[in-house]
Amino acid sequence: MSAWILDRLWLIPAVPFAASLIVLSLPNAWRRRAAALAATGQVAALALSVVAFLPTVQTHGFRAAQNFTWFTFGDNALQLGFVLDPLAAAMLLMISLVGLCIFVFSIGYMADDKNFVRFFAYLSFFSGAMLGVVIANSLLLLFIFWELVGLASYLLIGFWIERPSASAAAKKAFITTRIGDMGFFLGMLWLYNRSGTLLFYDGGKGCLESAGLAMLGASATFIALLIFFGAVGKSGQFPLHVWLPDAMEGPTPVSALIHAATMVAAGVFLVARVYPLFSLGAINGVTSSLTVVVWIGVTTALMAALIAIAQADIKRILAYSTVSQLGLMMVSLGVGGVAAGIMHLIAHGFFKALLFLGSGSVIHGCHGEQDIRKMGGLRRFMPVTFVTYAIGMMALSGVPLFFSGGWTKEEILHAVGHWPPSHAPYYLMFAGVVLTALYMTRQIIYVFFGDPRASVDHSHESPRVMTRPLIALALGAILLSVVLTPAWPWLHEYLTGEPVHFEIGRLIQPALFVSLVLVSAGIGVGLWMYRKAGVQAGDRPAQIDPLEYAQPALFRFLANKMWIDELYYRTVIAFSWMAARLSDWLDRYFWDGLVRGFGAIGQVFAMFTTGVDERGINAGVDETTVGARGLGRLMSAAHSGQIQIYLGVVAIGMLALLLLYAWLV
Amino acid sequence: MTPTLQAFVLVSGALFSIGLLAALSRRHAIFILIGIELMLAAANLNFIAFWHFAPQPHQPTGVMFAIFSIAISAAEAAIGLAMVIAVYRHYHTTNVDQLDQLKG
Amino acid sequence: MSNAAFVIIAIFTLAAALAAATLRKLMHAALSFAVALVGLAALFFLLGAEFVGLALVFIYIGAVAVLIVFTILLTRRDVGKDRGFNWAGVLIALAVFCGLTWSILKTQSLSIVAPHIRALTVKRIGEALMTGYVWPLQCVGLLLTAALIGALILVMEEKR
Amino acid sequence: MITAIIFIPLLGTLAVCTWPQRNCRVIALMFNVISAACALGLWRKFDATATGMQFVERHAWIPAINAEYLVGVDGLSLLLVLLTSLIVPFAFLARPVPADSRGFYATMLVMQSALYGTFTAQNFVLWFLFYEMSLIPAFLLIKIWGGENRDRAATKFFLYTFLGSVAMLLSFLGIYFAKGTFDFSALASLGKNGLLTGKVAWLAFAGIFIGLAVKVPLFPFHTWLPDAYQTAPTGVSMVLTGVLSKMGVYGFVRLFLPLFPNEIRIIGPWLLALAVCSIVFAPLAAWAQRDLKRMVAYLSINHLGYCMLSLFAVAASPAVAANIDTHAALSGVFMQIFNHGITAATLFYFVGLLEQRSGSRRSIGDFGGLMQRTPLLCGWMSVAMFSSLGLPGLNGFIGEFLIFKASFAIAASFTAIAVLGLLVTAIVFARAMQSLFSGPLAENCSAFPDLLTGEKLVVVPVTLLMFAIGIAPQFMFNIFNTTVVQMARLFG
Repeated sequence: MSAWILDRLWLIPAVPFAASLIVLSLPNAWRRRAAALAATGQVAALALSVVAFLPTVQTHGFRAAQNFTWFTFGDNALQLGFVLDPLAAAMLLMISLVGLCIFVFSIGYMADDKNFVRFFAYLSFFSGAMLGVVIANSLLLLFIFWELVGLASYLLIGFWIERPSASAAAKKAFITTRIGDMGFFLGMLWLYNRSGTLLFYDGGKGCLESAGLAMLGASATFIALLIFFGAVGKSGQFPLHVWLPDAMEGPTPVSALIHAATMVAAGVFLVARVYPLFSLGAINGVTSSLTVVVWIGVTTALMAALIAIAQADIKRILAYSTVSQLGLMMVSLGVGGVAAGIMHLIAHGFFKALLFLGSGSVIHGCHGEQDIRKMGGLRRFMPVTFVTYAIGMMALSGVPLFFSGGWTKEEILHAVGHWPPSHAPYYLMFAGVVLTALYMTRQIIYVFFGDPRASVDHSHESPRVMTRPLIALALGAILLSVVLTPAWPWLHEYLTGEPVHFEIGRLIQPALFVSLVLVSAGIGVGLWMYRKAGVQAGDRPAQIDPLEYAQPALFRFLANKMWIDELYYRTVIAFSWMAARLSDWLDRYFWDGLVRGFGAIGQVFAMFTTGVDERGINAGVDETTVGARGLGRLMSAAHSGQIQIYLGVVAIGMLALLLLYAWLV
Repeated sequence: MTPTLQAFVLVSGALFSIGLLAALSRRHAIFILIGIELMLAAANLNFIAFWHFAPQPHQPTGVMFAIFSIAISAAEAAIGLAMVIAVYRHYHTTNVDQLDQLKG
Repeated sequence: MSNAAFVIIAIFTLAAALAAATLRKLMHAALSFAVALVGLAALFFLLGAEFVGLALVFIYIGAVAVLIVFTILLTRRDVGKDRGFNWAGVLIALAVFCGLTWSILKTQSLSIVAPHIRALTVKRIGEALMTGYVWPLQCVGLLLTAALIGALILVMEEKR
Repeated sequence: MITAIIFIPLLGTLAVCTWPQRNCRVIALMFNVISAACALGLWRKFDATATGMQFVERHAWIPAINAEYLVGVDGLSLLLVLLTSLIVPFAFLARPVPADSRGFYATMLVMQSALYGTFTAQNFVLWFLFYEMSLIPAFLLIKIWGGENRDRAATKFFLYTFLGSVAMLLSFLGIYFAKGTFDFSALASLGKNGLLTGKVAWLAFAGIFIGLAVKVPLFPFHTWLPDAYQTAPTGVSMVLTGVLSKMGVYGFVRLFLPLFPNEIRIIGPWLLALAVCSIVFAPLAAWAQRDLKRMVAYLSINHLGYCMLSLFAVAASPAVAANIDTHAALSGVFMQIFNHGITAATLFYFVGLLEQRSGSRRSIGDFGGLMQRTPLLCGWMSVAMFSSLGLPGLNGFIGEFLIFKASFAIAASFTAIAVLGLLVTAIVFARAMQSLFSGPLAENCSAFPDLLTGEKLVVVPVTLLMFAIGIAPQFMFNIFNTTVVQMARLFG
């Protein structure tokens, strides 16, 4: 069994791709068949992932690569390949499992959409590409799938194509991530030129193995940073995070699958995959590239968490929360906690998908309303959604012991606390944890507690096809805490391939208590601040947020996303647009003007002979032709129709050649 | 004392320039034809002169060229003069200044 | 071949050519053109290309010049009008003349004296024409025929 | 065999001229298919492992100046012959059909014949003959069947390319007088030790460079192109961008680089700068266009700029270039010219379809929300757009990857700037897709028919080819790998 899958790793992405192709060619009316086919593809991918997972569990530090030649150019072969190792297997499992839940949820959520079939085709396509990213054994193959993932994201964000805002968001996402991808592209080329191969693992010759790494030398830092730039774009890290909140224009299942659980995590995965490049030449686990990763992560995590506090759109809050969590994962990778980062990635995949699907269920129940200030009291109408949402919220906030997020967050804090260069990230992460708990509390109070407000008239619980995936994901979020607990460090060992010794001291050391205190502080402050949210309190009107009431300037700053979009619009975008106009202008007037200038020289000569002709002896005969001799026309003046002028020009040309010859000899 | 090749080429150049003068500055179509014939004649003179001065002229190439050139220029003259007549019939002029139908 | 003969013939030819190019009356110019060709033929004789010289006399003076005269007569009504020079053309011609003369004088390799050559008999020319140059000869024949027919068609009166 | 390929379209011209007006498209297509079949036969018999020219036909032509009728193909020539066979019939199927279509098809066939000749001739005189022979039909096609401003655009096109050709011809005459041969392979082997010296070398260099740079076109000799492509009828634009512009790149590979290695080495950075300017400024200008055809035209400049970048990089610093980089550069360029040929032609085809549906309007603002009305048209058109912006999995990526790989290894700083071109191209297409396909359905588009069956028959095979090259490109590389290895030795 395990040998069978190792030779056929390509099947894992190929199955959803094939499903996507077939679904795309189905007529629009075959809704159920399309959904069934897409879901079958996903189930098959899940089954294959499970099969692929087994051998990695049996052997410690298992790694199998299957390489093949894509093409030969000249007499050089370009090799691609697939790899199966614990990192890939764990990601495969997470993606196909979460993906399946979301597929099922979409059947209910998109039931009324007229482009239902196309939606599933895109979704399958995405799934295939994402699975491909995970098992690629070549940076080039990873890049290929990476771009396809970006394409799927573009198509799905702009899925409601008749909405101008959706297509604008799709364009923004595509271009912003492509900015990052250009860095990735250059990094990849650089790596290829230095190491001569793009295969990660190739029996000791791959670029992540010692022989390949040895060839990199000092350029490794730059290569790593360029590749990290790609991850920054895809994972919505500062300063390329601006596309991710806008991407919420897509249908909610898309947000759950792509912009929460899987694609945005690809950046984190990428850094983890090429981690040897980052840590090459590390002193005490610190390299300059990793330091950059840490600080970008810290900035992103804090900034996004702050912005999330002041958002009103239920999905945008989750989007900024995603950005913030991805920042946290980056920090973790940067300080050396690769396993912790990946564990958080997997846990985050479950609970963030859960939260997004929950928000989808809420939106579905409120007939498309997304403004949390207009909801309220939904726990009575949508009990299942409420319970699962609360589980997701607690997992995200990092409530310890029973929720997956608690353990992974604690692990990350533990790793950050031991970072040699500085303790600043450690304390800044404290603020991040508090803020996360705070904005999630705010959201849940606004949505589920208090009295029903504007849009909650005919709210109802969603159909079972939507609630079942919620329950499944909620169970996942809880059950995962079993494998994530440091008391049983199996997953940690599995991911790193090294035995981890559990010390009981871990459980009683400050970090755990600190995180417990922080989470309770966050939730407590939230409960206190927003206890009267959405209702009138004192002289504060109901629709004004308590924070807005207390700190209007700060709130406006945060609600407008720190004006980063506006800043980009006024600087980068305005500048590029100006450059575009300038290029066009130069082309039309400057370069073309030069050409016309050369034309004019010919014209002047023609005018000269004409002038001599006319003013010379017999102006009388020529007057008839003067009128017709269009002086203003660009080149046509040379075409006077007068053979003698033609002859004269030939003679002058001859003379010029003669002079040239004389000059040369 | 015999003339050098240079002298012949100089004469040929002068003849060519005179032909050019006729072709460029006179307005009557027949003058243009005469000018062109003169230029061709200058070229023929060159062929012959270079043939004559070339070392060991085994093949009479220059002469052959001149013969063909004369034949072709005769054909050209016939056609040219026929065109002059045809144009004269049509436009009642042989003044090339007035013949600018091809003006761009 | 003596210098004196060459100088006399050259001056004679060039003067006649100049007259052909500048004389006001077209008929005079045509006659001067014929005279210039006679001079040219003499130059060919001087160069030992008697056959070509004779051909020139026959073809040009016997045919082309006569054709020109006929054409002048046929387009008689138009000849009387006053026509001037195009001075731009004169300038260009002068410039070309200067350029040619200068570059010829500058080229050292032209100052050579003729080697002794074998006389070029008509027999040799005939042999060459019928062997190595038979294809061009045929082509020229075809060309002349075509020119003949073309000229005829061009000058034929259009039937109304 | 090659002679047959060259002359069948000319026979087609005769046939089209004599047949009645109604059937001329069918007749023209028939001759196209015959010559394409011959080209495919050529491909089948082509020995991919043999070095040097194959199917050589050599006849004396003008012995006095060493001009022979010498045709033959190697991988590069075969690739371009195949491209021509593909694009020209495709262009015949483009709409709208001009009024006097008999003359149109006849002229197109002459152009096709000239293109085959250009890509197979191995002697300069013959090559130049065909090169010029393609210019005049192109001029006529723009001048007679073009749209708005056609006189101006045609004159500009003609003067530009013609002056370039004159410069090139003069340079070649200079080379001939110095070396006494017009044969490509002979010249190439002479070039290694410096063909000419001193001023003459630079004059010849400049002449040939300008002649080819105008054809490609390379910044700043490109201003004829937007006008010409914009004005020309769709089918002509397709051939112009798909095949004619390849003549320039072909000339660079075949003539320029082998002949002037020393000169290129000296002014290499300047040439690279020109290529980078092509790559960066052209898509920026495309971004500012509203006319779709003009937009695609500017992107053509950008795509061929990539070819120039890697060619100049390899030629400018052969000492730095490793063997693998030279191979990557040449393979990348070959892939890129083929891919750009089919992709840009397809894009023009689609613009033509839009133009036909909207009554010859093609400003970007004239359309909107097409996805709701014509999903198939939009879907297939986006495939072409994505291919053009270099999305992996489609054909455009492979050439660009190899080109950038090689250029980055040799001229890293130039290439780093050139990457901006990739980015701006993406912006241009994203913007176009946004305003054409999405948003509310524009009123004047509400009656557009979706892809018709005849159109599908054109679009689907070409798109499948794009996918095939994008996913399993080995069959393309097989055509020219040996040629690449052989050419790389010239640079080594």
